[in-house]
Amino acid sequence: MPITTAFQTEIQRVSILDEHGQFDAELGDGLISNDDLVRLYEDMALCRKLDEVAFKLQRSGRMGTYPQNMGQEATSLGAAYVLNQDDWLVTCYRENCGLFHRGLPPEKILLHWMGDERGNHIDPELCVTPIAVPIGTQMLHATGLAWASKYRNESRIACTFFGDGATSEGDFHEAMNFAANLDIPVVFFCQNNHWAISVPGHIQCSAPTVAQRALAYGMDTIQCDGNDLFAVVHCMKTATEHARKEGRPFFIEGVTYRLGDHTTADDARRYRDQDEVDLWTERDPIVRIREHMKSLKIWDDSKEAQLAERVEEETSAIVQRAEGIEAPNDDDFFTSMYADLPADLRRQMDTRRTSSIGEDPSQIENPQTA
Amino acid sequence: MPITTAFQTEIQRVSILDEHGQFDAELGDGLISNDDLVRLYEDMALCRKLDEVAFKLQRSGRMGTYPQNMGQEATSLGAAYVLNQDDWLVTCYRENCGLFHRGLPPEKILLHWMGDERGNHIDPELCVTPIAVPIGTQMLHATGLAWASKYRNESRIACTFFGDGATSEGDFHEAMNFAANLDIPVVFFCQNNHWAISVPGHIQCSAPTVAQRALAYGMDTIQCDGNDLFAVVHCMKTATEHARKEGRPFFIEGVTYRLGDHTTADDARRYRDQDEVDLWTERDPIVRIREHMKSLKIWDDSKEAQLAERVEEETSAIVQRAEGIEAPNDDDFFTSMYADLPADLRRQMDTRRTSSIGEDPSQIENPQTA
Amino acid sequence: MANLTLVQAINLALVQEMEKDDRVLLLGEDVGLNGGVFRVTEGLQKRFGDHRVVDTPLAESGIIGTSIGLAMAGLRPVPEIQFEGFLGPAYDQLCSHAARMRTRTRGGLTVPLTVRVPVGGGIHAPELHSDSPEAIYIHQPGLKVVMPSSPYDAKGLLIACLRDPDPCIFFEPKRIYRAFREEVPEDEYVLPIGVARTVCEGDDLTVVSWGASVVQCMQAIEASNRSVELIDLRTLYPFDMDAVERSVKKTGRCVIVHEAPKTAGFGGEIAARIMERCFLHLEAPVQRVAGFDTIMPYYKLELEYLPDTERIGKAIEETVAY
Amino acid sequence: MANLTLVQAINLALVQEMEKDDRVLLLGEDVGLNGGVFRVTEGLQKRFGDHRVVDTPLAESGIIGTSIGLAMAGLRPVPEIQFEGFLGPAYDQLCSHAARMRTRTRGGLTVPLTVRVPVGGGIHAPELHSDSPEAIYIHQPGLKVVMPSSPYDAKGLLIACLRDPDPCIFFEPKRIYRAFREEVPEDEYVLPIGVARTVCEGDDLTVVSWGASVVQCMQAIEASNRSVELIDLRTLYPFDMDAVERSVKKTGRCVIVHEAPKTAGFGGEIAARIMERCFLHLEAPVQRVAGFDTIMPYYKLELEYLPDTERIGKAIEETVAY
Ligand SMILES: Cc1ncc(C[n+]2csc(CCOP(=O)(O)OP(=O)(O)O)c2C)c(N)n1
Ligand SMILES: Cc1ncc(C[n+]2csc(CCOP(=O)(O)OP(=O)(O)O)c2C)c(N)n1
Ligand SMILES: [Mg+2]
Ligand SMILES: [Mg+2]
Repeated sequence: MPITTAFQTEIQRVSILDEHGQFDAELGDGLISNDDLVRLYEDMALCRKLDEVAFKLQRSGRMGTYPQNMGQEATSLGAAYVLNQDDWLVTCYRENCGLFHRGLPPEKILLHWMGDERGNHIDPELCVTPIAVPIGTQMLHATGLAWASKYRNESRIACTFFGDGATSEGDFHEAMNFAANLDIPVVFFCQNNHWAISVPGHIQCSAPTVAQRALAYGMDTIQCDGNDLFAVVHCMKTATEHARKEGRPFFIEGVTYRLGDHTTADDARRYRDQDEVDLWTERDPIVRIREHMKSLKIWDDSKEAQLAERVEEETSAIVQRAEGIEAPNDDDFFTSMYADLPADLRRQMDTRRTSSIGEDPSQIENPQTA
Repeated sequence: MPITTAFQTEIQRVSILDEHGQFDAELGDGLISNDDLVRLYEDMALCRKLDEVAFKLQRSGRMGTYPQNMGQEATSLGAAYVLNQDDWLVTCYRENCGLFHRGLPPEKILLHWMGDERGNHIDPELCVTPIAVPIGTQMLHATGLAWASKYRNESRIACTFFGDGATSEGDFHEAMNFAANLDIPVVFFCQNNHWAISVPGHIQCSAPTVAQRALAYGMDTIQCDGNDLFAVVHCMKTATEHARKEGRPFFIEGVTYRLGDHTTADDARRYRDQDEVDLWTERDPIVRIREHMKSLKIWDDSKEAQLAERVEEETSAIVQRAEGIEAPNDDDFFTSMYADLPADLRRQMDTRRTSSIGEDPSQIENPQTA
Repeated sequence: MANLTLVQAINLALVQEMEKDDRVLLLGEDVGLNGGVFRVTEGLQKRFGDHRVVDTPLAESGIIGTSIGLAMAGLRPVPEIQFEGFLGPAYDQLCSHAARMRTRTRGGLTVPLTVRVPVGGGIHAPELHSDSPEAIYIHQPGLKVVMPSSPYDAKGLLIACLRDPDPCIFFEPKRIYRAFREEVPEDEYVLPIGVARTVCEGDDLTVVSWGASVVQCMQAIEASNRSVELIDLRTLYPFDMDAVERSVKKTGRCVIVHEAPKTAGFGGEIAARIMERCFLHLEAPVQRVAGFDTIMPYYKLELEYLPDTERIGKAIEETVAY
Repeated sequence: MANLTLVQAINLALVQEMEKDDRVLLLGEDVGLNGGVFRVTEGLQKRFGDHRVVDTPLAESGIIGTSIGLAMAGLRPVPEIQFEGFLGPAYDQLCSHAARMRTRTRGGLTVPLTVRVPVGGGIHAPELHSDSPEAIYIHQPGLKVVMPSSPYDAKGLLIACLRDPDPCIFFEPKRIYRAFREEVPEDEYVLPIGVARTVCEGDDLTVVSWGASVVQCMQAIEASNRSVELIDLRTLYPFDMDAVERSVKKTGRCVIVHEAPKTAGFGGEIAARIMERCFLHLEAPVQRVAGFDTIMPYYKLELEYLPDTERIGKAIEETVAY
């Protein structure tokens, strides 16, 4: 037979609660308890509000560049909801909602964008890595972290988040390939929000799905409506079970949309149509859950009003904590470089205000006799 | 519908002339004329012989490390046969056969491995890039070269070769992704020879095929028996037509085997079984063509004997040309650095035998009065 | 003449070369419709079409690697790397290939590309958006490295790079992208790579600097009451050691100022060269005011890190008093 | 005591640390069954199993990036990069992450990994198998950089790196992997990072070097009839400037020798520091014998490039005569 079939596959797409309120009971019932649903909704509301507040902080000069998460809350939240507390959560910068759910104090995120490394000093119990600035690089760390738990025969896995743009970087490929070939339990979660700053998705991946990136590695993969918390939770359950049982990686493409600008330094009107934004505004992951809860009669306008008030208070408290922190100690950027400060670096630190000559105070005191 | 199909595909494998001499006439007839077949066979024989000679040169201290091509002759040869003379051929280091077919003087390859850059000074008419030492990097150059011809509305394409190991590098991913998303006509040809030095193929790609790497990019892809010259030619025709007509890339996995050590610095017995080598020795691409030609009555033992003699002569002439070259000019490694030698570098060059003090001859002549 | 910012001068140089030479094409992340995150390529895609100003996938090695191919084919690609902190993924293609292709092939294949990269700190940016990696690329033989500190120089030097037959890295000090304007001729002109600019003359001491630090140096010199000669290297490889030598032989004293970490920074090379060339003229050790051997801190502390007029002024005083 | 080559001493250090500390694991290309292309990890996979000695995919960024994850999780990964020429693809993970994680998180996450890398020329290898990129990593704050020149030092320094809480690059001069043997204690011992070794003492001049060049320096000194003090830095960041200062204050003259290109090489930093610290003691400019600012040529010419005893000897003579 001259022509045979060497490989054959198909990729599924999951949607449970769509933007028209249609809910698939078969997959959806029992997936998230009503209590949990309310709690998750509240998480999203807080995250959305903090985004608003952060935007204003930036505009009024109280914070540096900030990337809003608006519209993408369901992805990381659904993931954090399914993961165990000791699974590594290795994120990029649009996963506030999942991180807060995990327990990261929200002021940490604000501090980071306020130009303060203390925002990245995170309680190790949280099993969270700091915001990753260089795109596409953190997935390798997730692979290493999960490899360590395999090495130690622990059941912990890692879940890493990244954007559609990140899948263009070589490091993405290497992370996927290491995990697939060395059997490392990582869940790779791509937030396909259709844009990487001004560059549209098809420049990053012209294939019909981002999910099929995983086929290159023989990795199990699925696509879901990333604005559908139920679909995200469903896929994360499949993925984490697979990772824990088979010790193998899993890929999830969450199809979502960045409702805001890329960051506060960006102006998305330069490069994308309002029509597209309007379309996706209708697919808002938060609205969808709210309407669903109302239809379940576990939510109403008065609860909404109470929540709005609470969220308002909480966010001001968060901002207060972030802004209320004492000024950073300017020795820190020396002393945090190494476990033991090398003598030469100590000398730089010690003499930085007194002298620049050879960093050696003795020379200045007796310049002619040194 | 909660679960739908987002993507579906299958990959074909092509084999026309197998190791048992079975020939698929439907695909194979007319693919390579008998005259061409003889010529291609002679190319392979020369290449194989030169491999032998090179090995001995290395063992007797007349050449540095050398990577034998043995067993993989059909892949690059089939590609070069199908490509146009002005298509870029961007190879790694196991494509001697295709390069010689293109017209590269074989002594160039020897010179390279004899530690002489003049081996890389190649007639631009040949449209060939030099041997690529850093694994996985040259495919990006092929993408750029093909992009240039698209930019100029030329019909030239590029074809790039690389190993299974190379598909693990991030640059491989980036080259594939650029070509797919920016519509650049490159044929990506992976020589899957099952090993990357001592590391077996499944550590590089645990998926059932390497061909499916291309699915990540929505790129057309095919697998072929890489030891089957007919199958290679068939796939290359498909690929080049696609590239020229659609302006799109194409991926070919040629399944083959490295019959020799990785290089002369390697000893493959340390890490692989003789059984496997024996199995693949039976699948030798050269033997297969010879037997096929005999069955077509266009080849016989006396022709084989004549060829052996000719090849013997040719290879010694090649070695003579490589070894007979004058010693390199040791200014060259300075003067070839930039189009115009910077003054500082000229000073380094001019003073390198006379002085090391500040590279400034004037200082030495009158050290106390400078 | 027009009164232009650094950003505008660069944009103008690009426009003029693209009009003149259709081998020139721009590629990178967000360089198209968006005009680059600093708007340096603003309007160019509209003007020249999306085949000449190309938004690429988010992959720096890919941007440089494909540019190498484009250049080997005879085009003049001008890749943009969005911030110097993201040169890292492209390091290998730059140093293993772009820098080596000419000598590897003994002139058979060449790589006339110009990488544009915003560089340096002081703009309150996030991590990896404020570094100064120039020494890395100066140390790599085969590259040319340029860093202007003014709109006039930027235009003339960028045109020089675009026409250069070898790979150039054109660092754009982002802190002064829009900090001031300068008269820039509307006609094209070329400034030679390898020639420094004497910003001001003086007899007591020589200051050598480049990039945004030149502005800090000017302020420090203004505030000092010494007669200080300021040399802006402008091009870092090749660099104008003759100009430095002449000046230091006159003044006998020198302070070098740069943002990058001190240890194994380019300042060390200049200092060593001054010792080699001016040993008997030196009246004080050459001093360096540089970034510390730490990671550039996040922005709350970045001004503690960057050489400022106070540190530069102190170094001038101490070196003159030595 | 055993009489060991450099390769054997490194292998021994790895064995001992792996026995003692099960957090130590090795990973890289061909490090397993094959024992590495230089056989440095020979026998280790057999001894410790394939979960502790792991053949990885052919991807240097992946090797370093996953090692960072392993290290953040508390393990002690020891990635091997097959040749220094292939550190390029790992540059970004090393410099953007390994070097920054501790300070980025103010100590919350740390990266105790040791990258082993063969380095340098002189073995008739192909392109990109003979480079000396140490200055690049010395310039990157947050890393430690080590390059021993003898079996004894190699063992003690490698153990120091493996136990160090911060990321280390351990460069192994491949030219002397098997060039000579030395008595190496069988017991484990640690040599401190940051302390140089005085190879021989002298009064006329100080030679500072590291890596395989130290051997060339010893030969040149032997052939010379000057009284020369030779300092092998051994560790390049942090480095033992005090030892250099003491010696140069005594001799008043110094020659620095390294294989890497001269411009912006680490020799420039040492020279600048000597000027800063010993200005009034210097009787001649500090000289550098280094690789030229060219690509290391293919092997037919590599000996024209590498500092040899003749060039070193000449520099000693000229500097003493200055
Ligand atoms: C290596 C690297 N290159 C470039 C950048 C600049 N940059 C920051 S975010 C971004 C786009 C990222 O797109 P995507 O991965 O889709 O994530 P999204 O912002 O859409 O969530 C770019 C280009 C960077 N941070 N790192
Ligand atoms: C970037 C890089 N890393 C490592 C090496 C060392 N090395 C040379 S060949 C090789 C294996 C290549 O395997 P593959 O791509 O399958 O090609 P093959 O040798 O099998 O033809 C390795 C690891 C290299 N040359 N470049
Ligand atoms: Mg995106
Ligand atoms: Mg292979």
